[in-house]
Amino acid sequence: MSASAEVIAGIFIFVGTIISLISAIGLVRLPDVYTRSHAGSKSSTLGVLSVLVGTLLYFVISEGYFSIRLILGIVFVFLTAPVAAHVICRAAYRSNVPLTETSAEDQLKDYFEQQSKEVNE
Amino acid sequence: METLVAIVIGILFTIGTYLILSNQMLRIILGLSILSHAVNLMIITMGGLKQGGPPLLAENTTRFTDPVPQALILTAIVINFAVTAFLLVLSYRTYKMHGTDNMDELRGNRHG
Amino acid sequence: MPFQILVNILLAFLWIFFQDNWSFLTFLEGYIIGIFILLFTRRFFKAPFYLLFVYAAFKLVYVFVRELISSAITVIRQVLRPKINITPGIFRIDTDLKGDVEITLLSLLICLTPGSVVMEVTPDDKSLYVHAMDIPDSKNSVLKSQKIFERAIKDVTRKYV
Amino acid sequence: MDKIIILPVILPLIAGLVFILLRSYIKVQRILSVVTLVAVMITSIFMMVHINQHGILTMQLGNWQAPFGIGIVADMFSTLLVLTTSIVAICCVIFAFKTIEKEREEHYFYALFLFLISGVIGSFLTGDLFNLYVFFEVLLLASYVLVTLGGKKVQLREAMKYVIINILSSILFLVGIAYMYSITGTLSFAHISVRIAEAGQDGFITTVAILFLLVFAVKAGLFLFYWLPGSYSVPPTAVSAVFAALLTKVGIYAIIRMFTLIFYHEPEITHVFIGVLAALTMILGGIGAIGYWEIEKILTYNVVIGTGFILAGLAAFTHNGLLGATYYLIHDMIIKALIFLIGGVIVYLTGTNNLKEMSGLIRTHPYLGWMFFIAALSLIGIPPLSGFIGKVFITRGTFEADLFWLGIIGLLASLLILYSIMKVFMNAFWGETLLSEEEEYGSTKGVMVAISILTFITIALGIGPEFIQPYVDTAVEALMNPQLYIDAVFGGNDIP
Amino acid sequence: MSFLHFIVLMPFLATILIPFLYKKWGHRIHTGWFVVFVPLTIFISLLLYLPEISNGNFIATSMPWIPSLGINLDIYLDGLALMFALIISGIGVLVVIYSIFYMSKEREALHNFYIYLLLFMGAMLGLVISDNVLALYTVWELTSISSFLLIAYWYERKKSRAGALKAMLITVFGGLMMLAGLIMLAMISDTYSIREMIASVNVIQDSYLFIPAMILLLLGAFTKSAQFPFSIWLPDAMEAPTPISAYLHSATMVKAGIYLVARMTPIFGGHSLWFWLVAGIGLLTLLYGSLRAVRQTDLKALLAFSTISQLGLIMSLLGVGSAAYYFSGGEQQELYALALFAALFHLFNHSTFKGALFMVVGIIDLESGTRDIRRLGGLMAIMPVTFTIAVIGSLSMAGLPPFNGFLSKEMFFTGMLQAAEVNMFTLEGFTILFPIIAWVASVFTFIYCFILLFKPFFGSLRLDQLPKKKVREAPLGMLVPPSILAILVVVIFFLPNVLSDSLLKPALLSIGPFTSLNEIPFEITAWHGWNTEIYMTIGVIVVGLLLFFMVKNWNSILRIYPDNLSLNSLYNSGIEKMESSSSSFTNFYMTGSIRHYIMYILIAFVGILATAVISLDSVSFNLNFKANVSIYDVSILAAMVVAAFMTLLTKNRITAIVSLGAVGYLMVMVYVIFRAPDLALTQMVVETATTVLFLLCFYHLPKFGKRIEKLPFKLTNFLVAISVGLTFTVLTLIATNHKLYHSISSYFENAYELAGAKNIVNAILVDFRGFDTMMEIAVLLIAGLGVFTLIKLRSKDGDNNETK
Amino acid sequence: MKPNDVILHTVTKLASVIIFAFSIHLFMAGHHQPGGGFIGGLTTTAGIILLFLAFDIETIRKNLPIDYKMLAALGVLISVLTGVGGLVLGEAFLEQMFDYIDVPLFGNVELATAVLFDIGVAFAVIGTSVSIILSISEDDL
Amino acid sequence: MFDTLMILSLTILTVAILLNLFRLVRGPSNADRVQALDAIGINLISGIAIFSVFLHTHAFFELILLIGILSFIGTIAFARFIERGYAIERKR
Ligand code: NA
Ligand code: NA
Repeated sequence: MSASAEVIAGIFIFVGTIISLISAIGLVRLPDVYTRSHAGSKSSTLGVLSVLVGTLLYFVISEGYFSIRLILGIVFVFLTAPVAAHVICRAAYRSNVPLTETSAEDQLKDYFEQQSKEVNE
Repeated sequence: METLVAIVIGILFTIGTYLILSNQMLRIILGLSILSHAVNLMIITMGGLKQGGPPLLAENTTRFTDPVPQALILTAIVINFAVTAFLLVLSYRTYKMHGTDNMDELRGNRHG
Repeated sequence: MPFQILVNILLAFLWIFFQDNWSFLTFLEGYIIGIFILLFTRRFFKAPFYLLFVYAAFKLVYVFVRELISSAITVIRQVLRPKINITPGIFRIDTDLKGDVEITLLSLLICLTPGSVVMEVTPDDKSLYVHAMDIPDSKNSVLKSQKIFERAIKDVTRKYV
Repeated sequence: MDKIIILPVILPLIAGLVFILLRSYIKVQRILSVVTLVAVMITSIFMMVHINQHGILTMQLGNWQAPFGIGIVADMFSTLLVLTTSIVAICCVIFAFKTIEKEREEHYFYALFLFLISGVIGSFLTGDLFNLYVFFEVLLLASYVLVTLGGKKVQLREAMKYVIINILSSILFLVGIAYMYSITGTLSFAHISVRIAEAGQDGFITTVAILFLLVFAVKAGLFLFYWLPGSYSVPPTAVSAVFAALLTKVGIYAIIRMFTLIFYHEPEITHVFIGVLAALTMILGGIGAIGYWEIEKILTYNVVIGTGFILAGLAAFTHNGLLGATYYLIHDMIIKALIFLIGGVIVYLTGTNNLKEMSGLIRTHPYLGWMFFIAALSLIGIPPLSGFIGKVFITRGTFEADLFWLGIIGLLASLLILYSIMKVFMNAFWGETLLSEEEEYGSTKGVMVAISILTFITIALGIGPEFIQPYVDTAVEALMNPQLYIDAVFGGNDIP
Repeated sequence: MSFLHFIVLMPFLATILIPFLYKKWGHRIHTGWFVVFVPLTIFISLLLYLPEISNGNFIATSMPWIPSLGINLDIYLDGLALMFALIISGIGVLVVIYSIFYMSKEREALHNFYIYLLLFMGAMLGLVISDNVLALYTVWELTSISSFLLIAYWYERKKSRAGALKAMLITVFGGLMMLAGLIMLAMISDTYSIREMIASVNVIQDSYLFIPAMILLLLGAFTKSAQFPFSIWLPDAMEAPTPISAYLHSATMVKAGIYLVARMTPIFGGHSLWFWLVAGIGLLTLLYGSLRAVRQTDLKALLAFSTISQLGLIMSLLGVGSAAYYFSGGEQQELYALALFAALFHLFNHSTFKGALFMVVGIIDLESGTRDIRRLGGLMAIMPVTFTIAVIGSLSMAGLPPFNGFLSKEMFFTGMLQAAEVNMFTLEGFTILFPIIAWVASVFTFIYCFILLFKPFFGSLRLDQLPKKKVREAPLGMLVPPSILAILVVVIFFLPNVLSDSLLKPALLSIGPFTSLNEIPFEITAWHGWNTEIYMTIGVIVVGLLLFFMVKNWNSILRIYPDNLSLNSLYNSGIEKMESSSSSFTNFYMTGSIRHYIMYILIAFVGILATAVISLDSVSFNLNFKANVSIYDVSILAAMVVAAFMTLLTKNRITAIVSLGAVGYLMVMVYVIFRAPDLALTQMVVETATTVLFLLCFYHLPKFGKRIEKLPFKLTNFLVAISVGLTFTVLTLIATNHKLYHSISSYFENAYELAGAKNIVNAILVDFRGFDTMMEIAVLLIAGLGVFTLIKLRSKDGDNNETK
Repeated sequence: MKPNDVILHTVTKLASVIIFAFSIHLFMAGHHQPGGGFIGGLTTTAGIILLFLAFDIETIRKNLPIDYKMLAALGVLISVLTGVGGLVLGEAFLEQMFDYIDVPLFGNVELATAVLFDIGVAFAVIGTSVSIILSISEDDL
Repeated sequence: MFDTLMILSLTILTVAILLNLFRLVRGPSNADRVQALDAIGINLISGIAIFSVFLHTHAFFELILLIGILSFIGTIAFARFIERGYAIERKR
């Protein structure tokens, strides 16, 4: 019982941490805040979810302890991580953090310019 | 473990002290916060480190870490939070009223 | 639907009384039994069987998770490349979804699609501006999956409610 | 009967809380604050009588036997301070009625004031090291807010310094608690005392003792008083009077408590060191007091001198020295409140803090002037006013302990007090009268009550110390015999 | 409470009535008329005790003050006390009468005047009959204070205030030193009673505190009696109204020091140091006072210096007389005791003639409007009575017959000649100086007495020089008191032994080495035959007259001594320097800079703690890095250190704040690895809240580093920081290795049985130590109120500085 | 241009419900598990602040009309009064009592005055922390 | 074996946190810092979960959700702050 718990939990947890590490590398390596937000929000979310699931399974299998708190934690992270990414990117854009030079297009810029024109008129 | 933590405490004390000897409000407050952390670390160290499970009787363990320092730190944390909150707002108001955050410019007409 | 859930919970408690065993597992037993009872008696309720909604919701979650994993892998691939070679950008997509919940769900899903983050929602809730990590790659996949998302969302929010 | 010893702490606390709920009812707050403080006073008198007959009063909060719960311990020394605190508080709050603007009153002045008092009294009564820290914080926080209440530029500026220094010293206090806990594994004063007595006060314990001494020295304004003059001069008079009368006393109390109950095994090191600090304090305070022409500064440096003088009595560590320290402590609370209140009125009347810009107030305000004069004499320790007995016995104590230099410095310090305080009297009250009553910036209407009460007390204490002598003697006896405190705390129980 | 207590307390009780009397009748009847009954009653009552005391008995009575501390109002009325008490009350009567005419009831705040006067009188009476040293100290200080108030009676005048302050500073200083001495005596002898002290004189003399106590007591006596170099306050005290000068600064208060020395003679007498100090300082004062008096142009100043000089004379006699205690009986003892006798006699005489002279000067001042001898002259014709009194007074002071001064002056010479014989103490050769100094001083005394007499009364009256256009003889009321004194001066010359038997001998019994009156052999006679003393007197007269008439030729020699080196100017510049240097000293370290204050505090902590821990030899710990440590512990702690360094190093506010946040969150991890779930939770939330607050409050502030911190600044900070860190590392290491006991916490492991809680920490927080928590939330609440008031209650004084 | 907060608002509504539930859990669990009045109160505050952040002060005030300073004072008062309760019953100040009683449906339930005390703590914490945040926010920070 | 794996995981996580810290420090924009902070929060959750397994205790489960909550709130607050210059709006 405990051995299988360790195997399953170990896999989930280890994979989760690896994903977290990679996303951290992404956070360092990617060129601008917007691209980094992809790494930050998604990869690490997946990482933490994997770890949490591993933890949950570990206790379920080894002790039969099914933790609502952990489930709630998973749900909460799942729910909020994308919002966080959204809000950060929006804030960055609205505080005029530039896109990286390799960026191809920026339709939002056009939209904003058009909006401010309408206001001025 | 205790040795290691003691050294960390010392380093935190050094950094905190250096900060509070600064002239800028913010750095002083940051320094005080670091000192508070160092002290909390010190208190928990004094109870002995890692000598048992968390002090929860529901857990399956017979040895618990010393709960008293934990309770003390809890109180200290809360108080420190209260004080810091006040100090922060005070420094903000002071900055607004005096137009500077440089403590050297806030000496006043000597100490009056 | 809420009424059905309530009945189901009541049934679960009833089961506990029958078993005289206060535990989560007994409750779960009772709840599952309750589901079956409800399934049999579903014609007495006007609304569709609520587990269909739950099913749709789970499907949505499944879509979420799937997208999450694939998006993560995409990102990870990029990150681990010796030299990062991407052309990010911001583009607009339009949607016919209505109401806060639907818009939100779509946005969350898009955020979880490989290499895309919603940057702005226009005040009229009609368009989303999305940042893509690699325009040629991501833009198409976003536009493709948008339709799947919208259907899955409508299943949850409109079909079984 | 034991139960009432918690009242002095919680009555002001509860009243303060109620004031927050009754925010706009200023009149009710005024009346209730006096009523509360009078209740505290009466309680402490009951306690004094009881202690004198039946010994030290204790209460283990939550009924957890010592040393596991927090004990409230009212020995005579504490209780005398509680009584004095309540009297000072009553006078200052009455003074506040007329002098605190409505705006401040509406911004929780009375609540904060009572919280401050609760913190002070709690510090006097607690029998637990960490709880002392907590009470220090209560009174400090209340004092922070009171210093800033009003939001003037100078208030904010000085409050910054005041708060920062006090946070620093609180941090160092916690360091001391941590070490103490490591060494003894306990927090109750009595238990610490027992354990240290049993194990012996070795070098490290003495070092920790000195750490505590320095921590409290910051609070008491013993040698490390640099923060004090600025912050005491910015709040409104009623507040700075309470500060001068009470806040430093808490530090002094803590030093006396720790160095009579716990760290009494190596007086040649610790107590002599206290003596050195006391002497330096008196010298620096004295030099500070005579150099200035601003009333508030002069009075504030006098607070510093007082601290040094009281602790000289502890440094002596003889029965007479502590007797003097106790008398002087009580006296100093009363007289500092009085002199600060009068000083505040002077500033209020003349619209200036500078002695060079005022003159001849005695013609328009003879009573104020003579009460100032009496207060000044009492401050110097002129008999038969309240400072005298303390002065004599502190001096005698230092002589008995062969600390002649300390005793002489103490006496010379009172000469510096004399010079500084007479400078105030002669410049403010004597000389040509500059302002007619109509031209003055304020009036003494309504403020004389508090001042008169305190003046009366300083005279009464000087003429009739015989009435409190049995109590003071009981207090000193307990201070000199820690076992009384320990027995009271542990009752008949085993000491783990 | 005895009748004697009542007598002493009477003046104090009377002070309560004065304001009412003044208010009710003050504008019609001079308040002095009420007041005069007080000294009169006292005087008469005291006279009732005279027979008893004259027989060599004493009266002791007590009234409790703080009996449990042994501090009581013990009264001891013996010869010495009675003599002083009679002088005090007797001259008191005369002074009050004199003041009735001197002080205008229309212009003066007489109630204040008489309250001060009565306070003084009571204090002085108390002083001389008190047996308890603390009661003695009480009234001793009260004389200083009432004198302060009297000197500054005209408080609008700057000079009055300065004079009052100077007198108070010096006399209170002396009083404090005396207190120290008295406390030492009390400590040694374990009593506050002077009589009991004298009884245990052997214990006292064996104590190592004997010399310190002696010096301290003498400081008290010398300051009060204006002995050199403390004499400087007395001339300035002349700012007081003249009746006060006559009373306090000639007849009574200044004699308190004499009284003290006399009273203490049985304790200290016989010791060489006492002899040298008292006699030496006395002689020095005598010489100094007489030399200075000659130079004065203000009559009152002249009298002031003459008083200094005369007090020195009495003091020196007491000093020489103290040698009597060196012997146990015998002729030698008798000879020295004669000096004590002379001291008492001259003390009495001085009160009479000096009192009279002051009143004379007061009359001159009041009637002519000036006391400047350069403007005065020829008053003899206008003021015959005054002149007569002046003649009697000044010639008595000069030591001429047929006045009482002659008798005591002769005895003074005897004493000094005797002192020259001193061979029992070391430094014996110097005693030859005693008679020489005495003689020189007497010459100058003679000269200033003649100046006092001749300058105002002889020569020509120059009305144009005087402020008052019409100069008249004083009213009768003003003439009566000095006349009575003048009559006494003469009467005592002719009937000295009446005084001697009734007062002087009983007084000598109190202070001399005699056990009964019968042992005292002295008789006062005007003529002893042609002995050395009489030749000295003749010499004084001849040389004195010569010098007096040639005064212009040599006076300038005295002026060579520059004024700004005089004691007085030393005092004045000293006070100024003291003020300015103390304010600049204080300003030097009280910079208002929080950095400095923190620096002082930290340096004090570190310096003292490091010294303590090293010198107490308690640096002991074992460094065990490996035990119990795993890699993640190290990483978390390392990360925390890194984050803390970031806080320090960054130039960006936000980075600094966020780095601090990181430290806090790493603390959460630390709490996790140290098994503290509640702490971790709390730290987590609190850290977040704190970080948010930090950002809110500091976001808008400009970037760091606008001002470049100089290297010394950084270096000092660095040194202090390093030493703080090092000290607390070492202390913490020692502490962790210094666990002497098991913690009490094992008790709390029964939390479930005791408090029904399975979370021990929570049980401690809400139950075992619930009180902490209760007050802690109060702290939180106060902080909340503080934030609220900081933001809502604003002063208007900073509006112009509000920066957005 | 004003941002469209639709995503934030929607998620906030859900998240705050979770947070409030969680905070009540923390509070209730505190006696036996990590948590308690303080941490429960702070978590509630967190929820309230999330609402403030996502919406605005006026909106939240309308829906949660609480004077937070009074709440704080009330909280401390409750804690003190539980202490006084012990006093009135002739016991020591802050004497906490607990008992286990059988309640139908809930079974053996522990009743502890400590919980009342903890409620006071929670109120004080909520009241203070929210009023601090509100004070600051109402300034032009 | 399992313990070693857990320690390895924790170590990896520590490295991840350090990398995030680098971003936190480096910026360059405040949005970057918020991002890094968010990621640190998420990593902390993982770390605590692993510790719970490692120490075999349920004691820190509350902490997991709590960190999630705070991390979210913090991110929202900072983001709003960066976006508008104030975190909480007074009135719409
Ligand atoms: Na996406
Ligand atoms: Na003046």
